[in-house]
Amino acid sequence: MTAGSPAASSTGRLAARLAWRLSDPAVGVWLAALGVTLLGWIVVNARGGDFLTQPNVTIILQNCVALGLIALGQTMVILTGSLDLSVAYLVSLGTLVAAETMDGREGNIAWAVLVVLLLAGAVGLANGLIVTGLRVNAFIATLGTALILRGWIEDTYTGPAGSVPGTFRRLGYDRIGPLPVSVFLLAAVAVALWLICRRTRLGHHMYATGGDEHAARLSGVRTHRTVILAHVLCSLCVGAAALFLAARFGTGSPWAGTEARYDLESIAAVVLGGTLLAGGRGGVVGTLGGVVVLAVLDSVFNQLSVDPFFKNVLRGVVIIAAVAVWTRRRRRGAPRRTA
Amino acid sequence: MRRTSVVKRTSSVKPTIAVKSTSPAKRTGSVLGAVLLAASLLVSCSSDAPPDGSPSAPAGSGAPDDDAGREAEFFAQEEYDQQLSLMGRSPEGPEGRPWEQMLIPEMIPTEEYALPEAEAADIHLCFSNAGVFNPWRQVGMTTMEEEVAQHEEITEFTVIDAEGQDDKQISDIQELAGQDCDALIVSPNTTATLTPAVEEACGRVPVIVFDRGVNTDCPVTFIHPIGGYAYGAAAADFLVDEVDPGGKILALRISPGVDVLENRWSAAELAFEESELEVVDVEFTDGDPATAKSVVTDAIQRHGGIDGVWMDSGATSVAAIEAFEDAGEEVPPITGEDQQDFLQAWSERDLTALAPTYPTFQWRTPVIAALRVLAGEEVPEEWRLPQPTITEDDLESYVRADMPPLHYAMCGCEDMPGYPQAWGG
Amino acid sequence: MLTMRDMTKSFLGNRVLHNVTLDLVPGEVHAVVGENGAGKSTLMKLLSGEHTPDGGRIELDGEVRTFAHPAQAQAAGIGVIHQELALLPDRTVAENVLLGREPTRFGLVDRAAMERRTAELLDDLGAVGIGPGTPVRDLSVARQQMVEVAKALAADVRILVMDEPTAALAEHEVAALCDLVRRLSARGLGILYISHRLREVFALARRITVLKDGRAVTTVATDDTTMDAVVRAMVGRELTSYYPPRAARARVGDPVLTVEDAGNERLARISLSLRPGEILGVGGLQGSGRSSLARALFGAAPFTTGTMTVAGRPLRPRRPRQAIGAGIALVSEDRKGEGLALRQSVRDNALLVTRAVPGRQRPPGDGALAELLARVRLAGAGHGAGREVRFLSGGNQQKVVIAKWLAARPMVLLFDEPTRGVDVGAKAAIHTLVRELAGEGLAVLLISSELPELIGMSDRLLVMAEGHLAGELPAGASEEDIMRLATTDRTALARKGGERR
Amino acid sequence: MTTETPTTPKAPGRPARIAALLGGGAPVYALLAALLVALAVTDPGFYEPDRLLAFIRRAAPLVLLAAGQYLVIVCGQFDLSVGAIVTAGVVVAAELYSEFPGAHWLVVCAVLLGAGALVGLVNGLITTGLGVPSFITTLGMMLILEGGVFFWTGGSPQGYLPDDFRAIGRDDVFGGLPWAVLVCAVVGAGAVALMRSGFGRTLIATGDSERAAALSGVRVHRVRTVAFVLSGAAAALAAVLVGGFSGVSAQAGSGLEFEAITAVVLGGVLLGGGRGSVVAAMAGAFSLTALFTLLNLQGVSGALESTVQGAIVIAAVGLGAADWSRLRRRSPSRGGPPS
Repeated sequence: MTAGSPAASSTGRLAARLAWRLSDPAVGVWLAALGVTLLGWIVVNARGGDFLTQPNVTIILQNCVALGLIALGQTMVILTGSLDLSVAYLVSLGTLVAAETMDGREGNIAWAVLVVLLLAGAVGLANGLIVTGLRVNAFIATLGTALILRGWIEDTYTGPAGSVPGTFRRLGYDRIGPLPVSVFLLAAVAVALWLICRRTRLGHHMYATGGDEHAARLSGVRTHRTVILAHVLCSLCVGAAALFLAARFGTGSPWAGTEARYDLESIAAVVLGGTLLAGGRGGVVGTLGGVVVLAVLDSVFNQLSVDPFFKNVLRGVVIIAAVAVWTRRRRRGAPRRTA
Repeated sequence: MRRTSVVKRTSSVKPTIAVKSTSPAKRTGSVLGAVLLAASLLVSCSSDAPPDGSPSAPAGSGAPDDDAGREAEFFAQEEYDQQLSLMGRSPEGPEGRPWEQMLIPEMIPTEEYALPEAEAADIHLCFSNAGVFNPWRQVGMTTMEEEVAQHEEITEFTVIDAEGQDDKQISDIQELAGQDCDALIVSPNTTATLTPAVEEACGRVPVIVFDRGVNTDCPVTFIHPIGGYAYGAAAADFLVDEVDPGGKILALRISPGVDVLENRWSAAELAFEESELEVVDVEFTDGDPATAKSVVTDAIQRHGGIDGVWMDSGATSVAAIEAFEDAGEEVPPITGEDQQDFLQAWSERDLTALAPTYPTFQWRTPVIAALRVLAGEEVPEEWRLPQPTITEDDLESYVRADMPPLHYAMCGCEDMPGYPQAWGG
Repeated sequence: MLTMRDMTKSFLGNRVLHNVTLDLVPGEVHAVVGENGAGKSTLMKLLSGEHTPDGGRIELDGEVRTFAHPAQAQAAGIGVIHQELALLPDRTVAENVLLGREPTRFGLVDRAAMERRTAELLDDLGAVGIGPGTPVRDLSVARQQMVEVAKALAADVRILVMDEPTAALAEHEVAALCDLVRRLSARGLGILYISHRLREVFALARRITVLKDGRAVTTVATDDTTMDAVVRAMVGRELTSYYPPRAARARVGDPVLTVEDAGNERLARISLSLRPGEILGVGGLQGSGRSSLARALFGAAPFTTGTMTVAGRPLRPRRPRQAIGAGIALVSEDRKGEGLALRQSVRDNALLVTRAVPGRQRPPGDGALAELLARVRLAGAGHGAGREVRFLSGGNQQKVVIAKWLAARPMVLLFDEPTRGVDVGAKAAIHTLVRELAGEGLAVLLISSELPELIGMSDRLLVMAEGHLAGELPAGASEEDIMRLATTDRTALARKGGERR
Repeated sequence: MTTETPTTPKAPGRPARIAALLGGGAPVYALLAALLVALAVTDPGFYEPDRLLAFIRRAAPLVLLAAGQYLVIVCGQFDLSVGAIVTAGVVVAAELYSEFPGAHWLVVCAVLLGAGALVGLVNGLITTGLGVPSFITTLGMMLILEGGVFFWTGGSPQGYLPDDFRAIGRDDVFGGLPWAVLVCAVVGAGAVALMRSGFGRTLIATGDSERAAALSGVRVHRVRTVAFVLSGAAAALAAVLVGGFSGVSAQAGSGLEFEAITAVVLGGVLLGGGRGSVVAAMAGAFSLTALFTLLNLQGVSGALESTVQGAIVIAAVGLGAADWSRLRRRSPSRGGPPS
């Protein structure tokens, strides 16, 4: 998957800086996405199919949105050195609350959006407080909230509920040229988060906290506050994903999140994008790349009608392999070409 | 307007129309009434909960993937009555080929979809599958593939598997609609959520829906067995007959909130209420045998014995039987499903048991229907398949020692060339 | 402007500060001196809000303040330069310097401003050639130190705490820093200057407070005291009588360890030999390669060139396991990080090596273990080896580390700062023990940044600079000799031959 | 010269002692006791020997998984693949019997254990050798196993499990003592012995401080890999019990990985390694099973069960976490300066 061109870092600062940039997985994963697309195009066309048709491109993009939004949120918490396993149930709950609040009426849309985001924010806040305040390991803390949400859902809902008015459904189905409108939602969120990560204090503090909480704290960073905010951001993204899915389903679905395994899939996408699971390194761009890779792979699998069980095998291999490659890069610090 | 039957979301409104859908005329009348009522409901509580004519879910599936999108409390008298009446009817169609039979069909013309001579021998069939996430669907999928193999006029058969994800299946349907399919078969993962996608596809290609329905009448035909009420009632009535009055009944359910399973239970609940039997426990097993076995063991201990076991599906029935054996108890009358392990346990131990089915042979029908549509032959607007129940009398004809434990006997596949290897026999 | 009154602090039942009182006036440089483990750093951590005191109070301009979080202390105008650098290696210099106080424009971080401000701060320090955009991991320790200083100054502080700021700096850098300190105090900053380099202290400070065993022994005006008086106050006894007597018998026998012209990316042209029964001291500034030498001999950061023999047989260990197998032991300078598994019991730590390297030596039974612990003079070795080591004092922890190695019966003992962060009593105990071990014929290599210790313990001295051996000194060499060699500059070393890196 | 120095009190002192105790997982024993009492109250018959044994039999698989998971967690890693191993184990066993109907149950069990160990070995090698975070490695392995086994069997197990194989999970050795209980006891004893042995101690030390262990000559990679192997084998054994207890099922192990981790953490074992006892971990497993049984007897709606579970887990772990984080805050910062 990689071909090494060893140590360029020896030749002076400039070269080192260059290597620093090139060895950035965020670059690699996009190259990988490009490669996969190319590969898919070749294979599919070889089989007499046509890969890069407008509808197909639209579908690939469409499939990026839900996972993309959630993975972006997950990126925020992972960067900060935390984790969120509750996203799957939160997204399900989100779709239900959205659909029930809208209840088929145009007038309720704004209100529903607000309610969903508030709910998501609250859950994120709870996660953050449990992790920082009670000092429960993020893994267990969010697993716990996941269980709690699950109970809430199963106790309250018995199958899809509520209905989404046509105007809002357009978010799920309309497209401009080959671009689904929902992709613009994803793009907007991505840009916002990118700005937060790179251009705000919160962002700097997230990287610092994830990189070395002790050092960050000594430098006067409010590490707890940072972690909490990261969790809130994450949950807000999940809320956005829930709204999108509600628009797509036209109703709320209690298993929208779990059947798609968004909890583990999102983490997979994040690390695929080269973000360090331990935190402190990585970012939005890489995660998007990871999501695109997964989406394109899925599309190729579809075209070649790969056995669904075998798909899982391939997914597993891809994830492990990718992370192994990032780790090697990080150890070597030398630029690599990924195909 | 097939799909406008009443969905009660607010208990204030009760369905007022009792239907004895015998003659088409009466039925249309009733349907008309239903429409009006639905309309009136739309005012009081706008809900696009799906039709209750809507089909059932794969039996034995623990995963909450099965759904027709409605509240559990919901119980539709009309649909209930109709299903029970249908159980008694003898279907039209060729003897011994239940997958081609139909109940109270309302045939519709399909000339508009007929293929020109040139293409008639070169058919591209497409299928958007909800997934193969449980044995029932795997048996079904195999059956459909074998059915396709029997028709050489089908030159291409494209299947896309949604892996139980609504979002993915929506895209899948869009993708297939974009390809050059002659007909599109859809087995929806969720009724409510897939409606828009199916409607979109209807415009491009003749669509055939089976197993679960969608909240639109745009598909050419909708294929499904009689339904969940009939299933649940059959099992309950059996216990009412077999268990002495005052007997303690344990009800084992897969998981809450799966509409079809809710239907089965609500029908059973009704039957038990009218009987002298006492339902001492209603437990959820997540379709996991280990859980089921534990639950049953606990129940036996707590109530000092159980006199009858009602199940909303077959996945855990053998575990339940074993629980009684391991507790050194006589196995009471029990209901299961047409999975081989249960049937074999039943015949070996010669239990008092019953196996209502949600037949997997329905996976053959969509292919047949598609070919008819593309040939311009008429098909029923709603293709109701018979829903046999296995009793002591015909048990032996379904027991197949050579088949895998999780194989569904009601696959109607014994006569197919690939049998039994293709099904793992 | 600042008064710390009766500051008291204990960790897990260990009292490390006893009612320490200290005050500071604007424009003053107030030195806090004391041996390692005297409680200097803890005192500062209370002031910086890293820890909260168990007793006592902090008054700023007469009003009582409590700092629950470093941010609060910084907001109150207290800047700290930490001994162990609190920098994020992956982030750029600018991001580190302004962490927690990034300049923003329209709510967004203004990177240009960041880099500008950082550049200013660095110029102000006379620290040339540090690009604000460089990732910190690319900088040398000395430069990272400078970044740390800049970071502390980034907030407009009124009180600046400098905890061993010159530990890692070369002479000319130290000079620059001293100028800076004077300039800052001239601006009216109050500076708490922590160091054990008395020369700097006397050059800079107006007043000196001496800490010993967590107590403030005395506070005197620099002009009214002498170095010797301060040293006496620090160690509580005359220097000469402080270190155990050297072994009488002359060292004999062939070297148990020899290194010929060895090197790696941190070391160059290392040649030395170590005999049974001798204590070979290694001096030099922090970052001069002392620790790298120990780690290389131990195979933790192996030599990549040159030859090495252990007990006559050629062996250049590539893994600690190899070195241990050959009878080499390393008492690391980072006791908590590298020496001990803090949550494990004394027993488990003491047996770790023998369990991990079965070939070497069978794990001792309870009886033997008890003897061993008594042997290293583990305080309270009597009551059970079941205690988790994190609950022990620094001194006792260090003794456990030594016990761990003695259990494996090594031939060569490498001590890297064995008495850092150790209280005086334990320190003396360790010195005596080391001497004993040498007396029994073990070969000892002793690394220390405490010149008195180095001089007092060593039979022979090597001094390192810039990764080279700058020279060898006989027993009884003076601090000046050592510092001179230690600050040999690059060109001189180059003349000695061998370019580095 | 063995003077007691002022900074060294005789003993750690009460708070420290208590902290240590908490570390030892005192909360879990309290929790377990409380649950058992509650069980006695709700169902007086619960303590009849045969029912108690039945309860232990029921808990046995989770206990085995917890023991295995403990080994991995205590050396600072995760194993998310155990649930998949259980599912795969049951399905593969059935598949083996359909291929070789006459096979002796011991052979089949041996094959399963071998396979489980092999999976663990792969997990270990990828994690230690390639430096892929174990969370990702085992997540990928989970996908691979789930996909692979069903791809192989064409979606569902093809064979039956004969009675002699099922005896271990189902029947009694003699006089009402179930095999499962025996196995559970043996494995428990084995685990305790292992953790008392030199290997066990080095394992914990590795989890506590990898650097210290490595510098003391511990083969860190090897030790961790062994932990993964044992965890895999334990999971396979659990598969034998589950398959025996309830027969062929396509979802025998779903969700067990999280239950196992939860159990271990309930036992006061520190995620990240270095602290906790295997007994406490297994007690955690019993508590979890007791909790399920209790909720069952209480007739808590199946829906709300998970909510209760989540709340209890967070609370219990929060309690246990109270002490170590205080220390963690002061522990030396990760990124020290290169010397």
